[in-house]
Amino acid sequence: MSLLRYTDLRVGFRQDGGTVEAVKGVSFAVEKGETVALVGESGSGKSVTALSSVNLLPDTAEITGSIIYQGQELVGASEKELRKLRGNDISFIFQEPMTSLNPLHTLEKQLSEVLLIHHGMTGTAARTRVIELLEQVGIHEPESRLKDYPHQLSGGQRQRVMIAMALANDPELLIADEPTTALDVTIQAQILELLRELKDRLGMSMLFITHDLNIVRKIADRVCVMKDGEIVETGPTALIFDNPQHPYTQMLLAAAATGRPDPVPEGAKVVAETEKLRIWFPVQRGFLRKTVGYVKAVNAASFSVREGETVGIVGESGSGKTTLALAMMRLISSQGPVVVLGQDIQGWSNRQLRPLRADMQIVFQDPFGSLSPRMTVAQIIAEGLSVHKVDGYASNEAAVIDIMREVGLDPETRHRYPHEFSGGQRQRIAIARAMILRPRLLVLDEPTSALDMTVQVQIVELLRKLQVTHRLAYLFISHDLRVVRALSHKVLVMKRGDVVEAGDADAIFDAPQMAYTRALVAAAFDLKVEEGAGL
Amino acid sequence: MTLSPLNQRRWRNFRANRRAFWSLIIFSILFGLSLFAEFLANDKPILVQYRGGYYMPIFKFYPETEFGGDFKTEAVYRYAEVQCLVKTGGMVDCFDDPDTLIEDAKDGVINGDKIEKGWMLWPPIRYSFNTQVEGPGAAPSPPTSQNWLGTDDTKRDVVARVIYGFRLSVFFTLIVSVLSSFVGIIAGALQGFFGGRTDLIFQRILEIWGAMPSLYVIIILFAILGRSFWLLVMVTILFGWTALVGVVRAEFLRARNFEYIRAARALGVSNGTIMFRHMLPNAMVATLTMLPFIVTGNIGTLASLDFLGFGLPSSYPSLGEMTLQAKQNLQAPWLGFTAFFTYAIMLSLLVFIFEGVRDAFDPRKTFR
Amino acid sequence: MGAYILRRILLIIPTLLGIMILNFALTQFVPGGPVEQVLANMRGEGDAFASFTGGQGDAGQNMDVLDGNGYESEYAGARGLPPEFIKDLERQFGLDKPPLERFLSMMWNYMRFDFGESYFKSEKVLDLVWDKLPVSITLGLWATLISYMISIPLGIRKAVRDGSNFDTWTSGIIIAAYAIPGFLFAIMLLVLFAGGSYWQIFPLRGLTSPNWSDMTLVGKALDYLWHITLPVLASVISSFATLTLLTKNSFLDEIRKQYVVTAKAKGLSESRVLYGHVFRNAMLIVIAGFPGLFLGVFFGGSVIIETLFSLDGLGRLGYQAALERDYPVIFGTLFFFGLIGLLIGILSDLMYVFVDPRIDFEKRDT
Amino acid sequence: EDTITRTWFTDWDTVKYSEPFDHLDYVNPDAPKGGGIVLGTVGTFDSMNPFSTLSGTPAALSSTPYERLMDGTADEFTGAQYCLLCETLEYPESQEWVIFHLRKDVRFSDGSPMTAEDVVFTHNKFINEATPSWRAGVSAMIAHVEALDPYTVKFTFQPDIPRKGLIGQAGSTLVMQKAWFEDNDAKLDEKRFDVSPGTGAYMLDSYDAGQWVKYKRNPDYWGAKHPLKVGRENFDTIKVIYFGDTIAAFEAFKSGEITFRQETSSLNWATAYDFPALKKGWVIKAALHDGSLPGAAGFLFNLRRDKFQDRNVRLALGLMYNFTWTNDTLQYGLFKQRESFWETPQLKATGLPEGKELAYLEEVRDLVPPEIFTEEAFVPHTSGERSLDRKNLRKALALLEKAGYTPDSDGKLRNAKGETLDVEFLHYNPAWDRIINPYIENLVALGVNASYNRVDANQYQARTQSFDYDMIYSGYTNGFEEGSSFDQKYGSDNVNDVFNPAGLSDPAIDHLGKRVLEVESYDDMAALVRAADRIMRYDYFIVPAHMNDKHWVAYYNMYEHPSEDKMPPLDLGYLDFWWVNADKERALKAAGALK
Ligand SMILES: Nc1ncnc2c1ncn2[C@@H]1O[C@H](COP(=O)(O)OP(=O)(O)OP(=O)(O)O)[C@@H](O)[C@H]1O
Ligand SMILES: Nc1ncnc2c1ncn2[C@@H]1O[C@H](COP(=O)(O)OP(=O)(O)OP(=O)(O)O)[C@@H](O)[C@H]1O
Ligand SMILES: [Mg+2]
Ligand SMILES: [Mg+2]
Repeated sequence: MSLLRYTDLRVGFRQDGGTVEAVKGVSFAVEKGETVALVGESGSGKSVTALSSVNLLPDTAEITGSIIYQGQELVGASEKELRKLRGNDISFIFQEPMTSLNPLHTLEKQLSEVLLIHHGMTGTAARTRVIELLEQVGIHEPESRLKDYPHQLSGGQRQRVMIAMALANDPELLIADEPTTALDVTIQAQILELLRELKDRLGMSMLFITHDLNIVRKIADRVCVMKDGEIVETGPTALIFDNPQHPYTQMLLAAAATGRPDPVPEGAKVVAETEKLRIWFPVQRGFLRKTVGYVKAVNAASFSVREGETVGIVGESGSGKTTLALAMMRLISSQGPVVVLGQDIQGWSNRQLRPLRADMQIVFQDPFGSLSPRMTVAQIIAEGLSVHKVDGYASNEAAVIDIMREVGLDPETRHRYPHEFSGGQRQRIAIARAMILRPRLLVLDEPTSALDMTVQVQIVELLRKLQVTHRLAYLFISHDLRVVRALSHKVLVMKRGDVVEAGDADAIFDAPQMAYTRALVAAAFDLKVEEGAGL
Repeated sequence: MTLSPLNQRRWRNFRANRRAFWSLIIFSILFGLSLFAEFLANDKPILVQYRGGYYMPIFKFYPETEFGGDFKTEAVYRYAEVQCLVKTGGMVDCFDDPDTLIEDAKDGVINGDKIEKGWMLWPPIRYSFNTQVEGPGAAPSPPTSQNWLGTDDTKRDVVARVIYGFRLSVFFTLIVSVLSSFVGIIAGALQGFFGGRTDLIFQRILEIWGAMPSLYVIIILFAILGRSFWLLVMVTILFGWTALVGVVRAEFLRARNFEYIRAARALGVSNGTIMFRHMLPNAMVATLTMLPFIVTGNIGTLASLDFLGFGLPSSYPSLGEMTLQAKQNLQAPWLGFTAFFTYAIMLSLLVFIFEGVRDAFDPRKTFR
Repeated sequence: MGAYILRRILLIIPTLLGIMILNFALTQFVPGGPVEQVLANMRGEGDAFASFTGGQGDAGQNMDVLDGNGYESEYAGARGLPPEFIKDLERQFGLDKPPLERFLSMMWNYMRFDFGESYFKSEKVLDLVWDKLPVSITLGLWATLISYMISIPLGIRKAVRDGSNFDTWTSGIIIAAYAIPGFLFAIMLLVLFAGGSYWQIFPLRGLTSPNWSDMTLVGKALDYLWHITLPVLASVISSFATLTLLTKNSFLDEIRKQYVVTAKAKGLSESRVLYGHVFRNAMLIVIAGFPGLFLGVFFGGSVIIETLFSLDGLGRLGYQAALERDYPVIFGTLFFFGLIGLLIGILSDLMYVFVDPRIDFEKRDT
Repeated sequence: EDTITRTWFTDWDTVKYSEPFDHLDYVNPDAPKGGGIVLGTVGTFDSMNPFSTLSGTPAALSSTPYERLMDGTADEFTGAQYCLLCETLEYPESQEWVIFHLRKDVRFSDGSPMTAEDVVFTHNKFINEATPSWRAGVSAMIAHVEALDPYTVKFTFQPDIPRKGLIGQAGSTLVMQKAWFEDNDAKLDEKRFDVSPGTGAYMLDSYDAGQWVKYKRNPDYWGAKHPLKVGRENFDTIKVIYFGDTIAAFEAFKSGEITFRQETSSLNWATAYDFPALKKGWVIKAALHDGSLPGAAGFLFNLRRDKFQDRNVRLALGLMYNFTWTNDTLQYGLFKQRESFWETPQLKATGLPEGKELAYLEEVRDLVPPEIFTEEAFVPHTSGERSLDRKNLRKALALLEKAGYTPDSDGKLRNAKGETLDVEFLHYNPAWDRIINPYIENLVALGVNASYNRVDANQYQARTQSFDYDMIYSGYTNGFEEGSSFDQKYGSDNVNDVFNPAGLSDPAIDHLGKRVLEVESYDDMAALVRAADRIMRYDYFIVPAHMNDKHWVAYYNMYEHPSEDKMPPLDLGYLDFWWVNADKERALKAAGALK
C-alpha cells in the first residue's frame, strides 16, 4: 500500500465570476521511504497539489478526486482527523518562507509549539531540542536568536526555521515545497544531508517540489513532471533524466542559464557606488527595549557598479546581502556614503529621493510580502508608471500587458489579486513591477529562486537584453551561482557581514582566492559531479 | 460611467452579498422617499385649484385672502373653512357652516347657482411633523385610521414625525459621519504614518481636545448662536472626529512596517499615495467595521442629546425626543415601538450595508 | 524606547495643563454659574435631572412636604436675593477673585493632590468619587466583562463560519440589541421585572438591600447580584455589536494569511490557531484598548441607567456637576481622571509595542 | 402699660379657636396611633441637617423633629397662631415686644426639658449662622431676645417699623437644644448626619444616605395631649425612599413598597392609574379638594421689553393661547383656567367694583384706565375646540393692527419700521414642551416670529435673574394675607426683583401696595387686594394658564382621613391627621399587597 496516493485530483479556485482550474486530474503515489520529486512549470499546480493533501488550501478551493494517506481518505475528511495528521505524520515546508511564519511570535515560541502539541515537551527540554534543531539547519549561535522575531531574520534563515519546524517531530511524510530556494549551496548541501539522514534513520518519505534539477537528481527516487495542472510524465529519476519522453520534459532538462554577459561598454559611467558601508541592527531586549548589542549585518562593504554592468552578490545565507541591497536603495538606514548617479543620497529625505526612484529599482526577496494585498496585479505593476514619467509606452494598460508577457505571465490574469498566483508567478510580478520603469540601477534579490528552468532562462535573457539596449546596471543577488555566472561581470562574496572577496566574475569563479569562496563554488558546481541515483 | 475591472469585481462581490444588496436598496428607497417628506406628509396640499388658478402651497406662501378668506396670514388648509373656500370658489358662507357647504358644493351647484368648483390635492398623510392633530381624544392618542401610529404627547402625528425624523437623522449622521471620519482618518493616518514628533504633538492636542466638556460647548454655542440643526452638526463633528483617530493611527503604526509599504516607497510613490492607496485599504478593517457604528452612533448621539434636553429645538421631528416621550408615556406603547423599530430598521440596514462594503473590498472573499 | 517613555511622561505636564486651561477658559463662557444654581435650588428649579426624569408635573402643587429645608419658607423675605447675599455666595465660592488667580491657586492645590470640596455637597471631591465608585465599578466591570466574554468568542466564531446561518442570525440579534435605545430597554426591564404590574423578580432600586449589613457573606453576594442584574443587563445590551463585528472582521482579514496555514500545518487545534496565533495579529486594536478599558471599568457610568435604577454613580455625579456648575467637582475629576487617562494612554501605546514588536513611534522618513 | 395675654395671636381681628378647645375641628380625636407610611421621592440627600442650605442636600422631613413656639391650623386663612411650646404670650398694645410664657412640660426627645435658654440660643444661632437674607430679614424685625427666667422669653422688636407680622415671626421661632449644639460644637449650616434632639413628635430612626430615611414617633412625646396635637401625628413610622427616576418611584408604589403617593402630573393621573393593585381594590385613588391658593402662573410677558408695552400686543398674543384645547387634549380636561391672581372668593375681583374695593380704586382713579370702573373684571378669553381658533385669530389680528403690526406679504407681522414681532419663549423643563409648543405654533400662525428656547435650569436662572427673556412660564406666589410682600412682588421699587418676573411697574399698584401695610382689618385688606387684582388682570401681563383645585392622591387602602366635609381646606395632612386602620392593614398584608 502506498503511503500517499493521489487519484484524479482536481482543484479549482472559485474566482470572481467563475472557477479557475489549477489542478486537472493528477494521479500519483508516494511509497513508504520513497522520495518523489514534483517538478514542472511555474504555475502548473505543484503547490496546490501538495497543499490539497491535508487541505491547507483557501476556502475558495474546490477539491475533487481522492487522496489516500495510509488507507485514510483525506478529501472531505473532517478538520479533526486532518489535524491529527498535520504536523505529526505529515509535515510541511512552505514555498514562501518569508511570509509563512507568525510575525508576532518569537522563533522559540513557534518551534517549541510543535514540540508541545505533539509531544507535550516544555521548559528546558523543549529549549534544548529547539536549539538542536536550529543547529542542525545551520543557524549560527542559535541561543542568541531564540528571542528574535521573523522580521529580524534573513530569507534563508526563515526558510531554515521552517525546515526545523517541519522536522521537529520526525514526520512520516515530509512535503517540502521548494525548501532550499533561499539557501546558499553549502547550507543547501547540509540540509539535504540532514534529510538524507532522517530518511535513512526513520524511513521518512518525501514529496519534494523543486525547480532545481540538480537536487532532483541527487535526492529523488521518482520524478513527476507537471505542466498546466497535469502530470505529463512520471518515472524513476534516472530514466526521466536520461530518456525524457514528453517534449516539455525534454525542454526543461535542456534549459540552463548559460553564456556570459556582454562586456561592459568602454567608459561606462558609474551608476552606483559605496565605500565602507555599515549596517548594524540594534538588538533590543526587555519591556523598555534596551539595546543590548548589535547584529552586524554589514561591515564596511565597498563596491561600484557601472552602466551596463552587473555586480553579482553571493554568499552564505544571512551574510548581509539583502541588507546591503536595501541600504543601497536607501530603504534602511546605514552609515557610509551611498552614491547613486553621482550624488551621495545618504541622508536625503524621501521627498528628495522620490524623483531618483525611477532610476533605482529593486526586486524584493519576498515577492508576496512586497505586493499590496488589496491591489490587483495590473495596479501594482502600473503604479510606478503613474508616479514617474517613462517614455515609450502607448498607455499604462498596454505597458502592463507588454511587460507581463515578457516575464511570462498571462496578461488576462492582470485583474487578479496577488494571493491568487503561484509563488513563481508572484516573483515575476515583482520583476515586472521593477522593470517597467526601465531603471538605470536595478537590484535583484533572488529574482529567480521560485522559477523553473525554462522561465529562468527566459528571465535571464530578458535581463541581458534590457541591459544591452538600455545600459542598465544590475546588482544581482542569488544563491544560484550558475545564474550569477551567466549574468555578472563582477562578483562580491559576502560572509557574516563582510565582503570577503570581490573582483571579476571570471576570476572569482575560475580561481577563487578565499577558502570560503572556494567551498561555495565547489559546492555549486560539484553537485553535477555527484549526480546519480537518489539518496 | 464605467467602472474599472477591480471596481466591477467589488460591485459584483457586494451584490453577491444579498443581505447587503437588499439593505442598500431598501435604505435608498426609504431615504429617497424621506427626501420628499414634504410630499408624503404635510398639512398643506400639494396642489390647489382655485377659480381656475393653480397654487402650490408646499412651496409658496399664500394668505387666506388669496382664496377669498379674510386673513392675511397663511391659509390654514387643514381647516374646513379654507377647504370650503377653495371648493366653493370663495363663498363667504364658508365661515359659518363650512361642512355642509362642502357637501353641498360636491355637485358644483349651491342654492341653484353654479359655483367655481375648486379642489385640493393632498399628500397621503395630511399632517406635517408639527401639525396639531384635531379631533377628540387626549394626547398621546392610540393609532387610528387617520393617525396610523397614533399621536405623540403633543398630539402630533407619529407617522409624519417618523418620516421627517428619519430624514433628519440620516441627513445628520451622513454629514457628520462623512466629515468626521474624513478628518479622523486623515489625522490618524498622518500620525501613524509619520510617527515621531508629529505623532507626539498631535496626540497631545487630541488628548486636550478630547477632555473638552462637550456639554458646555453645546450650552455655550446654543446660548450665543441659538439652538439649531447646523450647530449640532458642527458640534458633533467637532467632538466626533477623534473617534477614528486612535484606531487608524494604530493600524498605520503597524502597517508602515510591512514589506509592501517598503516596496511602494522603493517605487518612489509619494507619502500620500502610500498612505491612502496602500495602507488605508489594508488598515481599513477596524475603520470599516467602526463606520456603520459611527454612522449609527451619531444618530444615537443626536437622540441622547435630545433625550437629555440639549439637542434639537423641541419642535423638530426628532427620534430622540420620541424615545423620551416613550419613557414619559409608558401607557402609550406605540411611541416606544415606533422609536424602537425605526432605530432597529435604520441601524440594521446600515450595518448590513457596511458589511457588504467590507466584503466587497476583501480580496479573499469570493462568493459561490 | 526608554527615552520615548520619559518624553511621554514629561509631556503629561503640559497636556494636563492644557486640558485644565481649556476647560477653565470654557467655563468662563458658560452661562450661569454656581451662584445661579443656589438660587435655582431655592426656587425649586435646580434639579439637574428633571429634564429626563420627568420631575414636577403640571398640576401646580409642589411636594413641599418632602422638602428637607427647615426655615427658608417661613419668612418670605428670606427667599429674596439681596445683592449682599449674592456677593456672599460669590465669596464663598471664591468667584470674587480674578480668574487667573483662581486658576493658579487651583492648579497649585491640584499639584499637591488637594482637589477641594464640592460647592454644594460640602464633601471632598475625592471622597465623592470614592463614594460613587462601587456603583461605577459594578456597572463598568460587569458590563465590560460580559461584553468581552461574549463578543470576542462570538466574533471569532462568526469569522470562522462567515456566511453561514449562524453568522446571519447572530448578526441579527446583536444588531437588534444594539438598536434598542438603552434607556427604553432599561425602563422595559424595570417595569416588567421589577415593577408592580408584571413580574416582581428584581428589586427596583439601589445596589444592596436596606438590611445588607446584617446578611451573611453569601447572602451579601447574592443580594448584590440580585440588585445589579437589571442595570448591568441594560447597560450591556447594546455593547455587543461593535466588538463582535470588529473581532469578526479583524479575524476575517487575518485568518487566511499564510502564517495561519503554517500554524494549521503544525497540527494545532482550531482554538489554538485562533487564540494563539490569529488573536494577537488580528486584535491589535482591541488588545491595545485594554488599558483604556480599565478606565471604563472603574470610572464608567451612564447617567441614564444610574438614574433609572436609582444608583449613585459617577455618571450622575459628573452630569450633575456639569449642570450645576459645581466647578470643584468638574475640575477635580477632570484633573484626576485626566491624569489617569494620560498615564493609561502611555500604557496603551506600550501595549502596541508589546503586541506587535515591529511597532515603534519614531519618525519614519529614512 | 396694659398688656394682652393670650394663647393665640393674629394680625387681624380674631381667630377660630379663640376659646379653649379639646382638639382641632378637622381632626379625628380618636384616630388610632400606629402603623406607618412609606413615601417615595426623586432625588437624593446627603445630610440630615435641615438647615444646611449651601452644603449638602438635607433629607426629606429632616425638620420634622423641631417645633416652633406657636403653630397654625389648616382651616383658617387669616394667619392665626396658637401657643404650642408656650402657655401664653403677652404683649403690649404697641406690640413693641412679646413675652412667651413657656410650657414647663416640654421635653426634647432625649428627655431633657426645654427652657427659655434654648429659645434664646436658637434665635441667636439663626441670627448668626442662617443664610444672609434670612438674617437680614429677621434682624430687621427683632432687635433682641432674652430669657427672663427659665420659662419666660422676651422678644424685643425694632422700633419704627410696621407692627404687622412681628409677633408672628417671633412665634414661628424654632427651638433646638442648646446643650447639644454646645457639646458637639455644631454649626447651624453644615452638612452632618447627627441630629440634635427636637421637641417634636417624630425623631430620626434610621437612614441610608441618599437611599432612604425613616422617622419614628417618640412614644414619650410631651405634647400628645396638647389640644393642638390631639388626633394628629398618628403614624408610628414615616419612611421616605429616594429614587433616581419618577418611573421607578411609581413602580415602587404599584408594588406596595411605597404606600402613599401624591400625583403632580395630569398625564399620569389620567393614564397611569390602572395597575393591578388598583384594580384589585388595594389602592384607593382619590381627588381631594384643595382650598389653597394656586400660584398666579401663566405665560408671562416681560414688560421690560418695549414690544410688550402695548396692552393690545399682550392681549393679541394671549388670544393665541388655547386653554380649552390644551386642557382637553393635553391635560385630560383636569384643570380649570385661572382667572384671578387670588383665586379665592374673598380676594378675587368680580363684576363691577363696589363698596370698599371701589373706594380704594377711587384713590387711584387718575392712574388707571376708565374701563376699570365701567367694565366687569377681566376674565380670560375662551377658545373653540380646534387648536387654532379663528375667532380669536381675527380678534388678535385686529388688536395687532391697532398696535401697528400688520401681516406682510409673507404672512409675518411687521410694524411700520418693517420689524417683525419677535417673541422668544424661555423654559428649562422638557416636560413643558408639549404645553408650550402648540402655543408657539399658534403664534406663528398669527404671523409672530415666535420661537421656543429650552435651556438648562442653571442658565434659565441666570437669564431670568437678569430678566433676559421675552416670555416665560412663571408667575407670582400670593397668599391669603398680603402685607409687606405685596410691594416686593408688584411694586415699582422692586421692578428688578426676581419676585416680579413680569417687571410690573404701575403707580396705581404702588399706591395700593402702600395702603396694604396700613389696613387694620382683614376685610380692608381683602378689598385692597381685589382692587389690585382688578387692575392687574386688566393689565394682562400674564396669560392665565391652568390651575388645579384638587389633591390627586393614591394610597393603599388602610389609610383613613376625616370625612370629606371635615377635611380642612388648606392642608391635605396625610402626614398630619390621617391614620392607619389596623384591620385594613392586616387584610392588605394578608393579601400580599404590601412589601
Ligand atoms: N487562491 C487562488 N485563487 C486562484 N488561483 C490560484 C490560487 N492559488 C493558485 N492559483 C493558480 O493555480 C495555479 C497553480 O498554482 P501553484 O501555486 O500550484 O503553482 P506552482 O506549480 O506551485 O508554481 P510555482 O512553481 O510558481 O510555485 C496557478 O496558475 C495559480 O495562478
Ligand atoms: N531588522 C533586523 N533586525 C535585526 N537583525 C536583522 C534585521 N534584518 C536582518 N537582520 C540580520 O542581519 C543579517 C543579514 O541579513 P540579510 O537579510 O541581509 O541576509 P541575506 O544575506 O540576505 O541572507 P539570505 O540569503 O538568507 O536572504 C542576518 O543575520 C539577519 O538575522
Ligand atoms: Mg508553488
Ligand atoms: Mg536575503
